[in-house]
Amino acid sequence: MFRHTPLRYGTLALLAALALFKAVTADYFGLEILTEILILAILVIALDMVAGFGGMVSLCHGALMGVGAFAYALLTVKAGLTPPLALAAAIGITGGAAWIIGAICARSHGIYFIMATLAFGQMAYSYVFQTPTFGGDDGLGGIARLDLTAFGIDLNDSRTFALFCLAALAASYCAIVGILRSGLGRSLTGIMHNEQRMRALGLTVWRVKADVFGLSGMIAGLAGALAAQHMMFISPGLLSWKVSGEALVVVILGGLGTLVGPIVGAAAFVLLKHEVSALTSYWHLVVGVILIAVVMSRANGIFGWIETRWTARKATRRTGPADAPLKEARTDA
Amino acid sequence: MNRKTLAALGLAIGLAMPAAAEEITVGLMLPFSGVYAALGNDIEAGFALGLETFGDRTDATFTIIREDTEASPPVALGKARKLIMQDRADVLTGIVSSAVLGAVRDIVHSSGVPLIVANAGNDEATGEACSPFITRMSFSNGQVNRPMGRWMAEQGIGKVFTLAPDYAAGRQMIGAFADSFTEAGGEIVGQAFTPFGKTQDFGPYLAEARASGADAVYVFYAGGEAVSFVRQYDSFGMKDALPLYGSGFLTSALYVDAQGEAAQDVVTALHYVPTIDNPENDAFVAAFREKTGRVPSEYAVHGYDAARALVEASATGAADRAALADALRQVSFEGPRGALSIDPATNNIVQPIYVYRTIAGETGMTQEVLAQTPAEADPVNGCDMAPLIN
Amino acid sequence: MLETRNLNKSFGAVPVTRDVSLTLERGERRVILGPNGAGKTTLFNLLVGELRPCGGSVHLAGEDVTTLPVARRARRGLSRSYQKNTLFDGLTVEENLGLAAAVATGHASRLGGDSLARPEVREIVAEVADQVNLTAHLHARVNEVSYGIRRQLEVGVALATRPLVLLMDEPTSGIGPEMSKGFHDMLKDLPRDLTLLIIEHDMDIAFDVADTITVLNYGEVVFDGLPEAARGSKLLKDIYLGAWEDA
Amino acid sequence: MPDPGFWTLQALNALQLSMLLFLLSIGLTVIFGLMHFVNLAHGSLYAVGAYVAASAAAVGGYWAGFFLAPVAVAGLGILLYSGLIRRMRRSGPMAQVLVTFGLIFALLDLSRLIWGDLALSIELPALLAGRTALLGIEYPTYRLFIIGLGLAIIAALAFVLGRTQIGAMIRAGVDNDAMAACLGINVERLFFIVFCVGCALAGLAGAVAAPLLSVTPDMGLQILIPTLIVIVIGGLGSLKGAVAGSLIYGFVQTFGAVLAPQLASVLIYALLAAVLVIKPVGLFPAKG
Repeated sequence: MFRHTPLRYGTLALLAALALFKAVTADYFGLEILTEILILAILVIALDMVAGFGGMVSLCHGALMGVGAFAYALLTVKAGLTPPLALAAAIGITGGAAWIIGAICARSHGIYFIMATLAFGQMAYSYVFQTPTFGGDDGLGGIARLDLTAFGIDLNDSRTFALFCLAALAASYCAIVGILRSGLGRSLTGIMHNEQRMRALGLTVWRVKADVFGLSGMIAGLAGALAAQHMMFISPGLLSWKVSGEALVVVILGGLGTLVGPIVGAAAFVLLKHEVSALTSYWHLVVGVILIAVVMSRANGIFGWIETRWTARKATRRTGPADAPLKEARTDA
Repeated sequence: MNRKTLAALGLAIGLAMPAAAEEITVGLMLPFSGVYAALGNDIEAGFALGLETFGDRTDATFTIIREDTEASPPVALGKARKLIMQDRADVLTGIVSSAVLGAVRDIVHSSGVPLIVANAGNDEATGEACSPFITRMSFSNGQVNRPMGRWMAEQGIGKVFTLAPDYAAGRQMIGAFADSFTEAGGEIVGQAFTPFGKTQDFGPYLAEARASGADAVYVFYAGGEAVSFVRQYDSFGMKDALPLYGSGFLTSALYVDAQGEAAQDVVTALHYVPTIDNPENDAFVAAFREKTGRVPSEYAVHGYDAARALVEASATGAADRAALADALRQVSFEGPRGALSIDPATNNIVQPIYVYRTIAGETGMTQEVLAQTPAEADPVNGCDMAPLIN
Repeated sequence: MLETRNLNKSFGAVPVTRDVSLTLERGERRVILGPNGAGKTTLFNLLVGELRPCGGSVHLAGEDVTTLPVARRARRGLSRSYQKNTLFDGLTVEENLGLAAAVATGHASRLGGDSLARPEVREIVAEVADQVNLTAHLHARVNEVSYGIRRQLEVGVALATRPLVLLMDEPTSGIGPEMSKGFHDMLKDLPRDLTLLIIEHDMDIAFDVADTITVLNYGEVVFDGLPEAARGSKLLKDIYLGAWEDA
Repeated sequence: MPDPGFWTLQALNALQLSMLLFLLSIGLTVIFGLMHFVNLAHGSLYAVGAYVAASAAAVGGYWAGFFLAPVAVAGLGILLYSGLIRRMRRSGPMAQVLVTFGLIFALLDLSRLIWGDLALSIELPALLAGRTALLGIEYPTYRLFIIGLGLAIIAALAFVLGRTQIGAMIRAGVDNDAMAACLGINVERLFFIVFCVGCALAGLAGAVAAPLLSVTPDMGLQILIPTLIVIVIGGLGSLKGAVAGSLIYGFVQTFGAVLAPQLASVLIYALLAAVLVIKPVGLFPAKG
């Protein structure tokens, strides 16, 4: 089960403070990047919920996000639904699709699970790409953002929209912590540790997997609907396996099964990509080398590394006298 | 920040400034990584050469901000917003992929920043989704393929099988050809659309084309797919029985070296080939060769002419977004492709189309121009264009 | 309570279970004896549904469960422990028991609240911990406790589902004789209405705990009867003790 | 409907595609069987093979590329193995997958830096150019060469795996590497050899594909997913699985394109999903 440690609380507080600070002070492009990070963060914590706590390493979460984005876009642009209704429907549709994928893939494990989810993701991608009503390769534009003017909130302002995404991330995070701490979440952890035993205890394992996968899909759908509103444009590229692969990289780069780590990973990944691609068109090379270096360090991602260091320091504090850098670290948290 | 205020702000600053020694910020949006990187590089080289060649015709100076759009519409849209909102670009240019053009269309239109399209050819951009701020200096999908339908029918070709990648551009290119070909009395005996970006082996489709009973095959492919397609078509020995025609991107100067002998005798139509015989083109080809060591492709000429259009527009004294947009719509000149002008009804370029045969030359493959079809404006395609202001 | 009729299973051409028919009454404690490779664990796997029989049927509380999957049989009251520890290693002893109790009480797949905090779950955990002498170790992580404690927990997890029938696969395997004695007492103290089917290697425990004895050899039931009868049986000596002494 | 020649032609096309995929998937699947990790960079190695072949062919003709590419890619494999993979042996499969994911990025841009963004190609030698009459149709000789090469390598691998000592070691290692180590097999050396041979085959596949397709920076990414589909449908770790998976992919893709063009791109994924639902570990996995 997921546990909050002082370090995790501290990091969350720090991240929230940074995000708020940026949301208030950043210029236009800074806000765009912040929003991109926040939406990616929602997707990757949804992925961490299934991969890090249920062992379901999914390679279709990008596609699920795409389903959410397309559902929102089609329902508002083509079906003329009001944005709040479309948002709810998009989350529901994505959750339903994810539940079905989870139910079908529940029997597969390891690389087979990865490939099975990939297959469904690619099926969705090919279908959307080929279907003219979905805009095909050209995508769909003219997507409206949620209208919250009744509450005095104008989401067409990028600062407000960034704050809205921050709130959505916070809500998603709380929802995931809630799910992981529920009976369902407990059983999921049990399945990850020992699926055979959970079954022998009388648990309908596939149902639990499908339910959690569906819930994760709902959050991915939310990320998709937000992405559609952020760009006000969507294209099938959103569903491609590369997006799913990147999401997985971000989760592992940040720290699988830490929930806080993937958020750190999302920030690191987006910033790195933007900074490097501004300098060179060979940014893949730089990102690739950094990824290899992080993994070679044998830590559980960036946050896993921090946690290991932190625990080691706490251990030294217990045995020896506290030194100066430790105090600094304590004030950080 | 509110976009309208921003646009108004830009306008106000533009009006307040004196006409001389203008500084114009240009956002150059091209793919420098991803599948279209080679195209992006060629357009950039052409654009740089264009500014260098014609830059002294205007007093204005140009600051270029280069952004990598990859082949990804969301990335490109993000970059376009940055250029417009943060860098306050006066004019945007570039755009290789039609999907990218579709993605940035709304923001360009609503913010009133002129965009000179230097490649993307989707018909809607100068059709139902046209905008007074979007001027296309490259081509439209229909424009390049339409004349070929008539020309092939005139050559006495009766039955044609078509092939193209299954995405919007592929369908538009083939659609335009098929319409004009059938109108001129030809018959389309079969069509196949191959999964875009996923098809590497065209064998199955080639067998289908052969079995269709056609007299000729008409295709649209570009980039790596074009290389594979032409080589595989040749390897099956189909050229003797079933001559290969197509949209000229198939045997673009950029790829014809990789196709080699396999491209021999393929007849295609395009708005530019390096062997067009006119003084502007001779000068352009010589200058481009000197700079890059390569023969310029149609992509390079898009960049070159986009730069020239920008220079000509600013030479009229236009320096702010609205004035530049207006001036760009009235650009016309004799370039490497012949006489160019902008159709005021759609903002699409009006240019001649060249039917050419790829043949072996002294230093690799070269192009023999067979016919030059007269320049004609595209149908309006539902474009409801705002009239010119001045 | 638990009954099999002519159960058959073979892996490829090798028959591992041959025409096994057993009947356990409610509250009966039966021990299965047999040399290595006699098909004891296979029989367990057939009973709980981890393997499908090639022929024959399994009945639980009068109902044919032959085609039911593992989880549904478990929910009908059939629970098992494994010869090789099959626990949730990264979790605490309490969480291990709690997961099982949560399944039994129907809180395992609900959103809304921690299943382990439910009073009925906590009650079962406390009760089972007491039954298997783990109350002192509740907050220890499984991978930090001794092997003997893990063996106790192995049975505890199976018990925490509140089964009607409990199958135990060599519960004392791998632990020393002195601990084995304590284990033996623990088994004897289990509620009398719980039906037990135990695979056991230790003859002393077997004869002490068992109401009835079944001896398997080459997948076949070669003896079925009271411990006293088994003790004196020449057949058992030949097959089982012979093999025992050989090994 | 078209004449029988049409179907012969399509069957040969399918077979040719299958053989190309086989060359790639056999290395990947045996590496997985032995070392339990999926080398996602396998496709990138194939692209490097194609580029090396194109460069070598430009200087020394087709055969120079054909023989040099496997050697060069095996060399790259040695570098990767000793520099990265071996050090990751104890970090678990996920970490290894990630390292190879990073390698995809790095190799993609490295090949762009070295060879540029433009598509390259290879001219065929006279021996393999042109067409051969076969079963009543004319078929490109080079494609027949690919089919022949693929069949030859299947036969060679079947012999090595089934009849030689090293093959027995590999099978033992795939079955249970701990057990193999107990039997006195030097598992580390076995991994190294298999990894290098897998890389060499990927390089060979690149060299063979180069004249057929165009050599572009993203060709490695394009082939990766089909290769993964092949090994997962076939079942990981077995020669039989790789052969079956390749054939299924080749035939479904080819005949799907002809018979159900609208479904062509969805078909293979649907098949993969169906296989995994019915047999969650593929058709012929190495382990029961």
